[in-house]
Amino acid sequence: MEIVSRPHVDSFIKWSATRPEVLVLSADLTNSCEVGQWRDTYPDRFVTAAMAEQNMLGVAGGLAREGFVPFIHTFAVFIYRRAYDQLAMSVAYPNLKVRLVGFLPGIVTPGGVTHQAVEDVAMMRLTPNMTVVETGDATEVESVLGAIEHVDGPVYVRMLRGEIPRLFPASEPMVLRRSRLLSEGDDVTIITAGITTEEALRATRVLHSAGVGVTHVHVSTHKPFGDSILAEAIERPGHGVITMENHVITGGLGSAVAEYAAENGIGGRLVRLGLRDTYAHGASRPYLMKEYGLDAGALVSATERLVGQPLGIAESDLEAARLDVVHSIAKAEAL
Amino acid sequence: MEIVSRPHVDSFIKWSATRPEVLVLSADLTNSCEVGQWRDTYPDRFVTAAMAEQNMLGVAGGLAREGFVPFIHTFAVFIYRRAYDQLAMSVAYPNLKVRLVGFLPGIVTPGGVTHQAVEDVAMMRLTPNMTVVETGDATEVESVLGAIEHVDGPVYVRMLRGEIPRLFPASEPMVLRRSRLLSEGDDVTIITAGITTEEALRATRVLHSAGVGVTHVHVSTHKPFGDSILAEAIERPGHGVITMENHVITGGLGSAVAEYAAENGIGGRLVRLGLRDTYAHGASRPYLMKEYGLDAGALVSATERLVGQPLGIAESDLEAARLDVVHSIAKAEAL
Amino acid sequence: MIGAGPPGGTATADIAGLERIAAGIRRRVFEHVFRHNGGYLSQALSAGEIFAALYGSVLNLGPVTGDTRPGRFPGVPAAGNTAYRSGGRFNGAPAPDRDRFLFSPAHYAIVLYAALSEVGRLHDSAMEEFNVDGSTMEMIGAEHSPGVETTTGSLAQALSQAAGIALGRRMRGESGRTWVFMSDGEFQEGQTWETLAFASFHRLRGLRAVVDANGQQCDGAMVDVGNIEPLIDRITSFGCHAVEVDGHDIAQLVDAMASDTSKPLVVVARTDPTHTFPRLAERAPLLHYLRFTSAAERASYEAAYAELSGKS
Amino acid sequence: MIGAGPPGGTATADIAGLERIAAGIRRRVFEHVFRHNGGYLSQALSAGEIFAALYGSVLNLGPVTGDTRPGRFPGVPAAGNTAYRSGGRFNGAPAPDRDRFLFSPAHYAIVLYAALSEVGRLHDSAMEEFNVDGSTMEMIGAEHSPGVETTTGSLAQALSQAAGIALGRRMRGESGRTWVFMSDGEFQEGQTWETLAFASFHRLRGLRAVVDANGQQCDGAMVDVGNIEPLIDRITSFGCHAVEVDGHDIAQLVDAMASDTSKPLVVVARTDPTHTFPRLAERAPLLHYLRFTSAAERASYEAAYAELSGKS
Ligand SMILES: Cc1ncc(C[n+]2csc(CCOP(=O)(O)OP(=O)(O)O)c2C)c(N)n1
Ligand SMILES: Cc1ncc(C[n+]2csc(CCOP(=O)(O)OP(=O)(O)O)c2C)c(N)n1
Ligand SMILES: [Mg+2]
Ligand SMILES: [Mg+2]
Repeated sequence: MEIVSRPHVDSFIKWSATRPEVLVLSADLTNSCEVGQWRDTYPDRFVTAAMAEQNMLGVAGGLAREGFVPFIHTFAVFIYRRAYDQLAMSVAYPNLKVRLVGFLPGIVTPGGVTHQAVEDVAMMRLTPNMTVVETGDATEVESVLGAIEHVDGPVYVRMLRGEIPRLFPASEPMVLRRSRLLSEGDDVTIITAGITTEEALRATRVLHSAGVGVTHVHVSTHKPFGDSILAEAIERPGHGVITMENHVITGGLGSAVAEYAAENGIGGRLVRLGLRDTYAHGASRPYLMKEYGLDAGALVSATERLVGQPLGIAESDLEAARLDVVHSIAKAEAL
Repeated sequence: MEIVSRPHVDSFIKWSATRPEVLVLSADLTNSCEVGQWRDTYPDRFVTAAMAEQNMLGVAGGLAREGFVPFIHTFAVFIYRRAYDQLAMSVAYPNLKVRLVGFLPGIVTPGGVTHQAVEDVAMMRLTPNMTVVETGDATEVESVLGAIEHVDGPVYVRMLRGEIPRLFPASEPMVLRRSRLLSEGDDVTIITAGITTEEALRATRVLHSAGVGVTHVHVSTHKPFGDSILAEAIERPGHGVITMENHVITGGLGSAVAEYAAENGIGGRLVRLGLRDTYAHGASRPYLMKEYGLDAGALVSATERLVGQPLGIAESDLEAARLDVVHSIAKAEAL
Repeated sequence: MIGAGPPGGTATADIAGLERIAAGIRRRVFEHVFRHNGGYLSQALSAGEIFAALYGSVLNLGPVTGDTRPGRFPGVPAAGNTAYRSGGRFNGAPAPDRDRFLFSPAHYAIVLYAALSEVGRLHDSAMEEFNVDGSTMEMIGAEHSPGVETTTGSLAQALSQAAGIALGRRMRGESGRTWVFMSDGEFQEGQTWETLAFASFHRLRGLRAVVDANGQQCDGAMVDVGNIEPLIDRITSFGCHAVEVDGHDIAQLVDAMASDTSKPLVVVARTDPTHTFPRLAERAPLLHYLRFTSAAERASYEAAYAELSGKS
Repeated sequence: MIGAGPPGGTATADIAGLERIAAGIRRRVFEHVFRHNGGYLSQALSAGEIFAALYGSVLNLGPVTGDTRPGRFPGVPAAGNTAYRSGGRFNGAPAPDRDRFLFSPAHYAIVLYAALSEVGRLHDSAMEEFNVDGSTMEMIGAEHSPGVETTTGSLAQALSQAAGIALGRRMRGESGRTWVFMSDGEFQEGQTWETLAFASFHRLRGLRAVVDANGQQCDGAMVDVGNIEPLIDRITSFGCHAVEVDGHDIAQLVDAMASDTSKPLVVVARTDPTHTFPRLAERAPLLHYLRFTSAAERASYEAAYAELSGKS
């Protein structure tokens, strides 16, 4: 598998060339959010807001009212936690074309609880007028700008940075409200988003070999939620549905599936994998994925629960199924 | 029906008499949150935080670390929107015994979108460590303090003020995690909380007369969610479940029911009544309840949808079923 | 980069005319208060001259676009809500050389509506729709309300938005200024200080705030609830140009608003929340919202008001 | 109401001893940085003397409670998590006459850990656990981390909590002071200004903040990213007692921290983020986090450091 280094950097610079209305607002995390080069390329369109996120959200609203399209770049937590009132009243309520590009989703960072956005999808889903998308690979990072361009209102982008695998061919860009069907099978449905998709791909291979038919869907649009691929996958009779999200299980992907199922009277069982009403702590991503049950092993266990029998899959089978290229083993330190 | 005037005033003063660790923190809405008399009674335990909610949440955390039990009193929006990061990191993460008493739930106020807490339950549910309760009548307002007293962690109280009906006898206080079964029947299950219960009571009478068997459950604990009464009501076979909440339908009561149903593989249909991905506007409570489909009429329509046939209930039948005493018709103006 | 505003200043302003506007604003609010047994009266008493100076002289606004009637609530802003109309239209269409006016403390809405009515921007009958179900004349102004362009009932959010607007306008080379009316309570919110720092750092000389420093808030006198003084020093230390004036002296107000400075301007108008109606002081410290306790009390206030206005 | 702290001041402080602590703090951070190819080095360079003054002289703390080893992550605070232990235990048990120390800019954690190690509050081997999976020695300190009592990686939240603690302690008549270490970046957050206003309004004389005014933040020099000057004027206008010192002069630091004032105290320590290691300045304006670009660069920094420390 190809690993792409910092795909957002070039993609965003190139995309902005013909769009003079695009601005970047940064709250002192310019390089950490991969827009240092963007700033140097378009210095007049870069607004330093310093470490004052509440004001930044309001300024973004004002600029959007003037016809600009501000792209806020900072760590996600400092958007939706630190400045929620401003986000709600100065951006979401007036349905302004502000792009909230939030970095460090869930437990990808060793920065600990204050830096890990574990409830962002939930908070953005419950926010009226907000569109919510999440990137899960390099192709999605490269194509998210185009996918959301015509959304007439605020968009929250759950963004990846750094070394990112390419799971989906560059020829299949992210499309708003279109899920990806990654495999089909009649026993269980697995729904993932963001970094959990890569992990699930490892598990589904092994599950298929163990004779379990898996329908696997990757979601990139959390809101508006639901498309025909998702609907079919959720409705598929079988032992049930498993969601795995890099997020608390309340209010995010798992809840969206639950809401969809309940409103449509679909009776299959749902198992939601994710953080269970807890914040996490600072450690490496693989360590935390294991600790909080966000890895291939957790998916196998959940499948066993649904099908009601042990599948005899060993940790080593999952190891063996590791995709060709793995992440740089150096542990992230800088934020 | 009895209408009780400002039950929180006396109840809280009395309750605090023997609890010197209880403090009140107010952000310039002391009288609007019915703690003016409390302040005059316990001036040394009252902390004016002025209109600076972020700091207030942090101060509350500090006081709680010193063994005090701060009761924040302000409009709900200024707790969970204005100061979410502080609420999350300075109060919820450390699991401190802070009581967040939030006023003006949903569309009870003509103060408009900036004052109407339409997403508070969702935000507090997704917040780790948080316990979430909602008051629905005078008895619950009077007994909520006792119900949450022993919760070892932060509690969000969705509070009512002013003239409040007594729906439940004073001898049946609020109990944490215990729902109230208000009627039983086999056709539909209706689940309500807060002010929607009073409205539902009007509808259920008429529905019963129209031959529809209604199981009606009133919820006062949103989190932790679920008790045997709720479980039975949701699992009851019939045409399905209707939730009616003074809140957006994403992340609150309706979603909690959906999550419960999906995790348990219960296949009945769910209809969620509430605000549909929208903020509201400033107008009187009855006007808004009608506009946003939070009234008895909306409940009847939803029931008709579930049972699949018109029930021939007229607006006038619901009018006639109005409970003995109605609210002061004077429109609230002051905040 | 931002040009000087329209001709103004004491020399040209018709002080007597502006005083009549201030009196008219108060009259309209009093009428409402008597009819509805209460309301946001102290805000009209403290801010009457400020609004008179702004709408009667200082602001360089175009004509109202469309009807001067407030209209019905058009739904919230949303993709596909084509019926939506911003309350900003009562301040005229935005134009490069025109001023923009943002209204921050949304509970002052009645004062704003009264001012718009006085200067002919709002239909004479509009005040009757105040806080009426389904009208845009909301008690706490939202951005569909006449004269309101941002939704700022959660206080201290307009200044940031104004800074964004002023920045955007500067990027486009516009000469018009961006004004914000603020209450002093808003200087307790941290966001205000973030914005003043931002505005001075970015040299947003087009940004001009006018503050009704009436020294009061919901719980009473600010000195007892949460002190913000010395306000001038605080603002100055944050890099803005602060000018202090008697907020009931229209000539001073107009002069201060015309200050020539390369920094963001903050006019601190020292006001009295009982100005022109000293009787109200009997309610101190709770002046934020008036509700008559009895019909008799209301009648006695009406009599006091009649006597005073006969005099003035 | 709050008594004077422990005896201190220039007269009694062992300046040379404190300077050794500062050097030791830097040495430990350098060692880490060389071993791990980078780290928060500039913070150790700017704040070495501040931590030396605090832990070596000023703070009146009790002995560490329990083991001086950091221990494993005990889970997050939660009802029923009986294994949970606060990192505050490394600052001793709270006591009425003792000081409390709150650590605000959590990315300075390595400097704090190094300081605790230098004064014997943290086991000598602890630094090896820095940022190791499952250890409490988190890169961004949380409240289970040694010396850390509040979770403040989201900046500017400790001061409010400290104000609450100081207020609570005053209510109980305690004489000990409540200290907060802050970075200058935190003065860009509105919350800091809300808290200074709160602290001065409530006369929290027990509250004492010490600021590492190193003039830098993630994006570079603060003057280019978001100016906070004149910081002393800003703090003073918010009603606190501000004292400015050379943050590398331990005698000045100790004196300033002993200031006798009835107001909340803010010591603004002017520092140099390359102090003792001028070579780092070649990376300006990006000093916030150091990552070596090559093994050769690291080796040359190591050599430079060895030479300097040989000298000093
Ligand atoms: C963020 C926020 N917190 C609290 C409130 C509630 N509130 C409305 S008006 C007001 C008083 C603020 O002071 P000021 O605007 O100066 O009051 P006035 O002079 O009109 O009495 C408060 C606290 C609010 N609207 N917004
Ligand atoms: C509320 C918040 N916003 C943004 C950040 C990201 N951040 C971490 S350190 C930092 C720089 C702040 O300045 P300062 O602490 O003075 O930096 P230093 O002197 O260590 O370079 C920022 C913006 C944060 N931790 N918290
Ligand atoms: Mg005021
Ligand atoms: Mg700094």
